[in-house]
Amino acid sequence: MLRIENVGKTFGGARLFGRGKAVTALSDVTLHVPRGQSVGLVGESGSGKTTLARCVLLLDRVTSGRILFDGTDLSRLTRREMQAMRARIQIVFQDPYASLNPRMTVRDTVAEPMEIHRHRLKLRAGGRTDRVVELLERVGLAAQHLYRFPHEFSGGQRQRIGIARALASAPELLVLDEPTSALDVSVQAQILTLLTDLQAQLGLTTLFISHDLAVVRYICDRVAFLHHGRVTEEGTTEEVFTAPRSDYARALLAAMPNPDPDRSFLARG
Amino acid sequence: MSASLPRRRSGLRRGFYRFRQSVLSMAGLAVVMVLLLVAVCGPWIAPYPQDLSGAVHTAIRFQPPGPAHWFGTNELGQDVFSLVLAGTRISLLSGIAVVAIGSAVGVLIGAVAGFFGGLIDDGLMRLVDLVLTIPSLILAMAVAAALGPGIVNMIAAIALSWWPGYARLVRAEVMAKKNEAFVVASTAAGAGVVRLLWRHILPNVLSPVIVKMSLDVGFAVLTVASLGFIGIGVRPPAAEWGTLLAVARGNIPDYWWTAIFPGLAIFLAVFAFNLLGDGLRDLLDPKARR
Amino acid sequence: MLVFIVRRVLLLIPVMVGLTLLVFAITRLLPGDPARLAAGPNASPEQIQQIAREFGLDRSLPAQYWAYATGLLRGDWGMSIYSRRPVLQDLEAYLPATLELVLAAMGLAVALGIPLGLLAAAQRNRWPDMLTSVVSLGAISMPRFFLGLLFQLCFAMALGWLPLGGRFPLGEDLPARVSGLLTIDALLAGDLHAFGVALQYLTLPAVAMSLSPLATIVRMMRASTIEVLHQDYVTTERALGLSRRLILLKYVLKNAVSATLTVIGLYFGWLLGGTVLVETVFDWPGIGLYATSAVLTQDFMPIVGVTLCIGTLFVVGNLLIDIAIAQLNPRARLR
Amino acid sequence: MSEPLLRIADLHLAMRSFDGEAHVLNGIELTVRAGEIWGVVGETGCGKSLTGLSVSRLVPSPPARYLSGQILLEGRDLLRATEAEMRALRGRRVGMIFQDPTTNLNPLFSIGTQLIDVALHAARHSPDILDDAPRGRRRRAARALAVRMLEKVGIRDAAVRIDDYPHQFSGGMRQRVLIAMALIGRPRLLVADEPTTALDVSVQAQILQLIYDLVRERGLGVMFITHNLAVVAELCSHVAVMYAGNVVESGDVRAVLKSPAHPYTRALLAAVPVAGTRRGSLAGLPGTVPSLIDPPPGCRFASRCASAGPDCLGGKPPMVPLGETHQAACLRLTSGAG
Repeated sequence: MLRIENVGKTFGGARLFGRGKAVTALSDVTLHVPRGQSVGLVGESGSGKTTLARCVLLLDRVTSGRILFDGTDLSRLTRREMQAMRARIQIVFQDPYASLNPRMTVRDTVAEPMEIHRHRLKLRAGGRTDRVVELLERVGLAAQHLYRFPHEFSGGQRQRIGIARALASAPELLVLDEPTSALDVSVQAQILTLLTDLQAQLGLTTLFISHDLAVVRYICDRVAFLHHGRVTEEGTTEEVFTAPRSDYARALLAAMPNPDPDRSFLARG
Repeated sequence: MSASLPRRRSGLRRGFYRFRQSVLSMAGLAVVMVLLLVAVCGPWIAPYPQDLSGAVHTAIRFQPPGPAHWFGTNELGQDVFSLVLAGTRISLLSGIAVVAIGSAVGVLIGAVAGFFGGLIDDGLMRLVDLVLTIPSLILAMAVAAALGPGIVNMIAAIALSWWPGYARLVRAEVMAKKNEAFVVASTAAGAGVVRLLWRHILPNVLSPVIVKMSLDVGFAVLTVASLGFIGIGVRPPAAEWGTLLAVARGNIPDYWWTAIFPGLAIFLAVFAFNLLGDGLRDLLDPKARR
Repeated sequence: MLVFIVRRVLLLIPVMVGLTLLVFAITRLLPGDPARLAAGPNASPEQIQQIAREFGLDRSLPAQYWAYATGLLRGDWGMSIYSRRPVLQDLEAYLPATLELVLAAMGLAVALGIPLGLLAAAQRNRWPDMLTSVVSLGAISMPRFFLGLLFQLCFAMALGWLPLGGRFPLGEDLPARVSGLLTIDALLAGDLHAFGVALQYLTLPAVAMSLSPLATIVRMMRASTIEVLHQDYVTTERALGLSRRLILLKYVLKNAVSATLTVIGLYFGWLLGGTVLVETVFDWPGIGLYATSAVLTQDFMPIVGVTLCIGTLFVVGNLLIDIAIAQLNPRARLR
Repeated sequence: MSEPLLRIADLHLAMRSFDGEAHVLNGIELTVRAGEIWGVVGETGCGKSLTGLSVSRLVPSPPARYLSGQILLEGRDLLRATEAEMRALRGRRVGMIFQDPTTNLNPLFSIGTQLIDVALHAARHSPDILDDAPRGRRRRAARALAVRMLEKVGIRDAAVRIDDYPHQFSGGMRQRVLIAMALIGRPRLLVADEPTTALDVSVQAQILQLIYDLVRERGLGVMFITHNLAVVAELCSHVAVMYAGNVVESGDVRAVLKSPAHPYTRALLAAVPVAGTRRGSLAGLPGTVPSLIDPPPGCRFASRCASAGPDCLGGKPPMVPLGETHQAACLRLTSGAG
């Protein structure tokens, strides 16, 4: 479904006055996200995971290599094709407070992708509202929430709205950028449950970006570790978590705190 | 750490509450309202309308303030109260015009620079830096001197030095908002430039612009008066506060009222807009609400 | 630090080029005949043509600018029609008076504004703070020329404490010119009497000019102090037992001043603009008074010269402020 | 058993806000002895940070108001101490570390300046920290101590790096500097408020190790505030679970995490995925935290509790002892049962 092949990304370059220093964010990243599966992308801050997500979302262009979506090279799209592609790849963000426009109602926020892609989705204005209600119900909200503003919702509810917006254009690939990191654990559990349900119902393919190994282990079929812009380990979740091959993955797994007090690394020494 | 769920709404509500509680902000609003009213119908409510068209009464020169002439009369025997009332229109109108033009141009340039970034941004911002190297009063003086006298020229001259402030403000705000998740989400969903700017970014940068505008009307009025005082801009007999004061300078200390009242009018107008702007800042700008 | 200063000074070159471009644009690009403006209202057609030839108005704009900029460097800033002298000569004569006034006003504003702002923030929402807020907003709203008139009315005319205007009494001997700033020259000459007299003349205009920037600095300093007081590191400093005094006067002060300085840089222009008004009111023989008299006689080149001169002062003033900020803030040196 | 270092008893705190006065701490009970690391765990808004700040009396009042209760530090009631007395205790008896290492160091001063000032402050009340150095030599002694502290927290070339500014250090290094600052006055009690939340997992592990080693070496009592149960399990000897201004369950970390008694603790544990959690089996907690302005009477968790009944609204449920240190506040529990 999504094939990332030898992708590199360098930032910086010439400006009108002065020259920026070039920074390599990704080098030679190769990753495969099979249809209907959930692939976890794990890395610490500065590992390049957000850059990779931006490239997949067509927000940034790769410097080298290519990203194939359903066989199409994303970097060779015309404007029109890119626009069409955007309906098929969607994103859910980390911060539920920043990811919704404070001055737009829930209805307008969720309906926006349908408005943008109205020619492809063939939905009239009235039909759009019905579809918004359907999406809200799907994520655990209701029609009564249609005309409210984001500040009237809790963090978990906002994240549900964000998920509804991401589903509005009926995407095939969903990029989840730390979707539960800003939430309390009890809310995180609700959102993770919602995500697994949606995946089962809609047959979504997801790229799940996170620094939380426990969450990735819980929700992903496959996992890749990103370190300094390189993939250091890739495989099925079971393989990687039980028998990591790279030093980095081993170190990270060892550093991961364990909720079982008998298995504390401090106690182990 | 506390639950921040209803923060924004209660923040706004608290802002309104504090604005109403603040005697000063309310006083500023009231004075601004009165000034706007006077600006609209000043010439009609002036007790001596003929003085506004340059009538001269040598018999009643330099009458001190009294029941017939509340603010006294000037060296031409004209009623100072009528002149000050009439001056409101020119001062406020030019002040508002300057801010309107300056903010329109500045918001446009700032939004373009902040949104597109790169070379466009570099170029526009160097231009802004450049215009800001000459203090606005001096720049306006030079431009007005080059353009020649007249209200329109004066407004143009001041507006030319006024837009960079807005451009800087809006650019910074747009750049901050551009990277907010909700804008990126809309970009990823395929929204175009117009939709992003118009629906997502600009509505969310409006508050600081409005605050700056209300503060700036006061300073624009002040600049108009300053140019009048220097002798650029409005020429007598058209009543303008700064010009009135410049003429009256020669009359102090004996005929102090000819200078005091136009001066107080300028002060009152600027002060009122500043109080209003300060109150609005408390209301709209959460960063300043402490 | 030295590298920072050198880099900043080198950056002045493009800024100065830009400044001359801007002034050139005002003189040549705005609607109106530049030659007629420069020749003055009473010029004959021949004189206007003469000036037009000197300006090279028939040549291309870049060529005109080149001639203009090299002329500036050679000291050709045009002629004043009123004084019949080169503008540069006039500016040299008047600039020290303006510098003295600006430095005195700025010094007063900074010296009083920073402690007052800190104090207001420390006393936040109690009556001294409220009073400071309202009074400073009033001071900002006060037209400086009106304030000057009120000062004259009160302290010079009614009370007779201080001179009405001017810079030094006519007929008295000026101290030997070294810096051109009378107070400094008097001190250098050891002439305390002259120093006292010069100070008397300086007081009213300097105070009238400093009030609005003083109030601005108080407000900025108050706001940034309050902002700094809310920072996490202040909580840490308190949590580890440092005294309120030490936190406020050492840790908070430096942060708040560094934030305020940035703003002072922006308002420095406001102060410079004010010289024109205050000098006019007090007949202070600086470049501001020179400019306003030029406005009255429609003498265009002096106005342009003063614009360029004040622009330069602004650029240099901001350079000094940037250096001061870099001195306070190690991160600013990296920029 | 030794005299407790810290004893918080029945602490009630109200916080005024625009919407009314919220009863944010509703009778907190917590006892920390030397050598114990207490994890204080709970979700956003449960009052765990306010409890921590209360130990140094750093909650601004107004808007906060202590209604009743005691905070006993080595037997002395802090709620009755004057500000000057409190200052003498801060940094010297209680050290504090906060969440974000980038914002908790003053950016315009070298780390040495900041460490030295804290050391000098502490030495004014206990000169032995600087080995009773005479007045004129104190600053030099404080600097030497600061270098030693920096070495102790793992800053290499401490004698050189002491003159560096915060921006010259990485996030993990800054947190080490802050730990050095918190411990330079030799406090007995350390309050750490989410000190690893802003850090990457591998850095977090190092910082936890550092705190653990220092605590063991110096025999400190620690109040470790966090939302992360796994971190509690790693580091802490004891845990107090907070919900809506109450400690609902506390005790030995194994007892609480292995056999949680309170329904809230159980729900919290069920919400965290661990190795072997089957997909779809994670249980979220329905409902929301009740408003703390005019909270419902009785158990504050009742509105979200599956086993709640009408009796739960009768009054605040008392702590039921369940083991040697283990206790929980729930009417459904009977004494001694685990």
